[in-house]
Amino acid sequence: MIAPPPELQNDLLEIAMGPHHPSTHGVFRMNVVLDGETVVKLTPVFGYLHRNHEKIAEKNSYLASIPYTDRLDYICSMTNNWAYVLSVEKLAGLAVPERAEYIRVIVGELTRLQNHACLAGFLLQDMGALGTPLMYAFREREKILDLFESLSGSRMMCNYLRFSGCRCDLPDGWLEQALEVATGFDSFLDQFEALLTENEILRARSEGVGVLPPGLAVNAGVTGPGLRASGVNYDIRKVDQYGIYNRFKFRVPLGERGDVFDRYMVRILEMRESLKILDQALHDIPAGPVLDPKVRLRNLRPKPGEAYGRIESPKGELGFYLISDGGPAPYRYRVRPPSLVNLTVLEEMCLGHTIADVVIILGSVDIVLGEVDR
Amino acid sequence: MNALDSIFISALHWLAGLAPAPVRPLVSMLLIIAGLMAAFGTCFALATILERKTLGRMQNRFGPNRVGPFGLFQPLADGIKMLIKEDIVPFSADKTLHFLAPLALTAPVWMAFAVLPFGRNMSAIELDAGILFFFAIGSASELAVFMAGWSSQNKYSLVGAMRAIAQMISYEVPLVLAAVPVLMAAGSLSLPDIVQAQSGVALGWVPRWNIFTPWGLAGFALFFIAATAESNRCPFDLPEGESELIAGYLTEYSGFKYALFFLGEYLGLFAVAGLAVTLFLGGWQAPARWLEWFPSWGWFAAKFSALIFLFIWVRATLPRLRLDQLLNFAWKFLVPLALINLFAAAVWWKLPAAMAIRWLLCAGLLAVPYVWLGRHWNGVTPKRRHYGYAQ
Amino acid sequence: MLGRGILRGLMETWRNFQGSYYDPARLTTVQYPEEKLPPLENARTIPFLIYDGEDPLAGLRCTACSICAVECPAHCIEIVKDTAKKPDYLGRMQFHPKVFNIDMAVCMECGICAEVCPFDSIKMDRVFELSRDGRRMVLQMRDLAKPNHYFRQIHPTEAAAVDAARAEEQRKAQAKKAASSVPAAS
Amino acid sequence: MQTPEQIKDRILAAVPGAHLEVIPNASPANQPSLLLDPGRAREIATFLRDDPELRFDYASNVTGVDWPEKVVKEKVTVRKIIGGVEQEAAELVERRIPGFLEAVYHLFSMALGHGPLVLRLRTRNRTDSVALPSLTPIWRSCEFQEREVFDLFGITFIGHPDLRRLLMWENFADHPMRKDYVPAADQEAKP
Repeated sequence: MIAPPPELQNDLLEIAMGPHHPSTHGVFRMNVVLDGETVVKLTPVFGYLHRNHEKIAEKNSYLASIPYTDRLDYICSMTNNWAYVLSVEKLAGLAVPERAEYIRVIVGELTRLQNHACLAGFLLQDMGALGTPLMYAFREREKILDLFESLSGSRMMCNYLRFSGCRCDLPDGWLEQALEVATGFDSFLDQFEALLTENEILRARSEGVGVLPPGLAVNAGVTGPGLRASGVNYDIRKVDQYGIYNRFKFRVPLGERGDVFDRYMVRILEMRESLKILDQALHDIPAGPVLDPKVRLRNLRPKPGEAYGRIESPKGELGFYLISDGGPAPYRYRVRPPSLVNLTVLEEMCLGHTIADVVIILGSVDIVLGEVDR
Repeated sequence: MNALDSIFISALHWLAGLAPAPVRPLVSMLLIIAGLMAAFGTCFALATILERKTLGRMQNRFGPNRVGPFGLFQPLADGIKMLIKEDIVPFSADKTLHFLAPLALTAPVWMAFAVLPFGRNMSAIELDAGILFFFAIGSASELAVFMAGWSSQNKYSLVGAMRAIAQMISYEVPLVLAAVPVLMAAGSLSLPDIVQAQSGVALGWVPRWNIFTPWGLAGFALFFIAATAESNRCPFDLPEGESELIAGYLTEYSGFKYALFFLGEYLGLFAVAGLAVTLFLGGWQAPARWLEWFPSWGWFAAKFSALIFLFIWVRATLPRLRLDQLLNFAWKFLVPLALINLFAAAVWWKLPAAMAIRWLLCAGLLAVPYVWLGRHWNGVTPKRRHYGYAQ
Repeated sequence: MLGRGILRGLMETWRNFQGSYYDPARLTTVQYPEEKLPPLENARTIPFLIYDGEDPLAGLRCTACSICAVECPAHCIEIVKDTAKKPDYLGRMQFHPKVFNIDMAVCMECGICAEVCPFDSIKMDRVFELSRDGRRMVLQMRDLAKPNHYFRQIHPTEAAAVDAARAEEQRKAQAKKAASSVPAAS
Repeated sequence: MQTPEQIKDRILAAVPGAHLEVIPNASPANQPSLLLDPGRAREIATFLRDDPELRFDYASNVTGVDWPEKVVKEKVTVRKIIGGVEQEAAELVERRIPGFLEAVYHLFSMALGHGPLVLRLRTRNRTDSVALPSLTPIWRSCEFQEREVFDLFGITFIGHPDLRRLLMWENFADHPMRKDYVPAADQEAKP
């Protein structure tokens, strides 16, 4: 290849991708410096959706923060609720009734299904597949959202879990409906894979792109499917066995190269594992109360102390760090957002790739700006 | 020739006959132009709505169905909306070029329709080198696209325009090369002659269309792929790849200028689809003799619509390639294959007809390089991956 | 890399294309203004205040205790107590709100107010066609008040439980009253 | 996993002379934390990451906590001479606890699957001496979170490769997560 003349060599083009760009998944901005179409520098810029969620939560009661957690990662409100109530339960030492634990697993895995389906759809949308995979994913997601609506009253902002349980019991026929959705989801996955997994263009676009080496992934705190696609076996459902995850048989899929295709495939395989968990949970769920009646939801005042609770949210490790000073509101309330931390190595993944790859690498990291900026 | 078949020609003669004799050729020409513009203008309107509805159906939606019966007046509403939208010209844009670009895109595309035979004796001008004229006109759109990208003074527009230039120049080559075997077969550059050369049937029932030969099938596939790229459609819509470049060279266009670009792109698509019908699908010929009661222009329209549907179908399914892969694909896959196809076509014509061996030989000549090039054009051979599980 | 995956993908879209004309699993669009999904019992949109009897303002169950206003995550409820007390359904003297405003621009429809209300007074509605002329986003007491039979209509299970509990309390209170009034008479 | 006391002993063996303190946690969560000496924090962190028995290779959560100056009233028994007789008497004494900022790190081990180990670093005060060593060179995951702490709490991390505001805009003056933060008057008013 002939090197360009020296006066052309520094002709770099700086593009501000975002905050209003079709595929930055929200109001996220990347200042990208391009040499031709190759990325030589990438600086993420945050804060366009910052609303200081933590400060708001420090002024509200423990109960009143639950609806705000819905709005962190607005695609998976159920798991956000779960991470928060888990931390409060740790902080205040509350026990959860068995049925409520099962319900949590069910809604958590349903959330994982719909998040991963959406993500795969969005990723392919970023690759330019004109919405077809996204529409199929949304078609299935609608069914899960319908379940959430009939359970909690709201499709996305569920506000459903409570410390020591869930807000209300399952409506009649909900379990059968959920089982039906889970069964249908399996055939949807087959369909989705037939549409795209073998597709030559998808493979050409995603293989070898945005490789994340396992060492860097661990050091940079990448969690969730992005980490497991790099081959690191770390699933908090297995490590912490929070809730009742030790009762279910499921496997943790691992990628081997850590590129975009692995991140896509790991999510697909994880959905299949989630379906297995759902199948077990929906059959095993016992009868009983869903909320400990002795626990005061309103006016909860945990003893002074602190707790860090975390769960495997669909995007990675979602943690809540709470310090109580004995008052009705947490003294310190901190969200450990998986989306933000997973973005740490975005530049490393993108360098040397083209601008078209930046979009799909960002898509495969799976961020939601409500959580990144909080 | 029945009356229905020649209805447009008779109508033209009748209308032109109303004019005084000295201006009759001029009037006749103007009538043809008006007819073409009306027909393909309507076609554009219909194609937008049908594309949206088909895409919708493929995505399990309904598509536009609110304006008029079945949403058929949607293009009208869109047109009105486009007309009354504010026409924004960026402050630092090169205003003249910015204004001229949509015109420069749309005007030449109309000229391409002049040489297409839409039915028996139905081409506006019968140029002896019609196909050359067509390709010459077709490549004029590159200039317009670059004008649009450059004059907008927008980085996304510029990147989009650069991509468009690289892509369109690369794909001209396989587009033309894929058409050459047909010219060899017909022995003429005139499009009506090419259609005529595809008349009749082989083996008693297979029409002698070029697509029913190995080199014709390969040529059609190559032509189709190159045409998709030429008309900037998915999966080759990189110049305006919305997930990467917002709208590429169209980023700074709004209102009617944007609509003109849209029109130009669709007309380009129609022209190239019309050419594909002419070159490979037997033009306006009916597939069998007993089907000739259906007018020739009707057959053209049917094949044309099927091809447009194929374009839409592909668009609904595939993700987009990356620029380097796109160029690799053109130069390392399409161009070599098109050259081999040329050779295969030559072999075909040298071997005696009605021999099964010429079928096998030709198909083998194409299949082996296809497999080899298909594995290697991208530089990497993807392996089947296995995913382990941690227990 | 030979186009097999692309062909499979094309077959899949084709199946969806033709399936979208007859297959109920693929016909998922609800054409909204003409068709509507059956309303779900649990659905929640905006809060409303329940009143008993005929007069919306006189029959409000709300006792202006301000628990909802305090617990509301967005602090969108504004309550001003009336000075006079009125007897409630059990005959106890209770305050009533003079002003009860909910700022719909701020309300995030989480349902915490309905959850914490000890008087079963504020509940979640399920109307969703809320757009209207004007920019009045603050709903006042008169806009919020809805009769109990409306509550029974939209959330039958919950309303039945609430009504039963209230009837039970009422019965107990009357029994107690009767018991306390009997010795006084004798 | 080893208890914080054991970890403390291991650290002291490897990094002699470091000042360490185990801070108990009264809540049922039982996650006591280690208060590090800011001067030796980088060394200790490197040890924690590389030690084969601990291998805290993953810093999950980094956050700040603001502890403003507090005045606590305590009952102290003092001996006083009341009416000529020396007696024990309870007396309210006001004690000033100086304010400080705290950076909290939650460490886990992906290799060994244990955790969390909570590290704390404290600044000397809340006004002029707010610098702490950055642990980003040891754990990349701290990069954005330390920037966030710098942004919202105002702790300056020395050695951070790119210490800029993360969420607030560049020329924003205050640190919103501090307890005494008052929003500027032109910010959105409550309804």
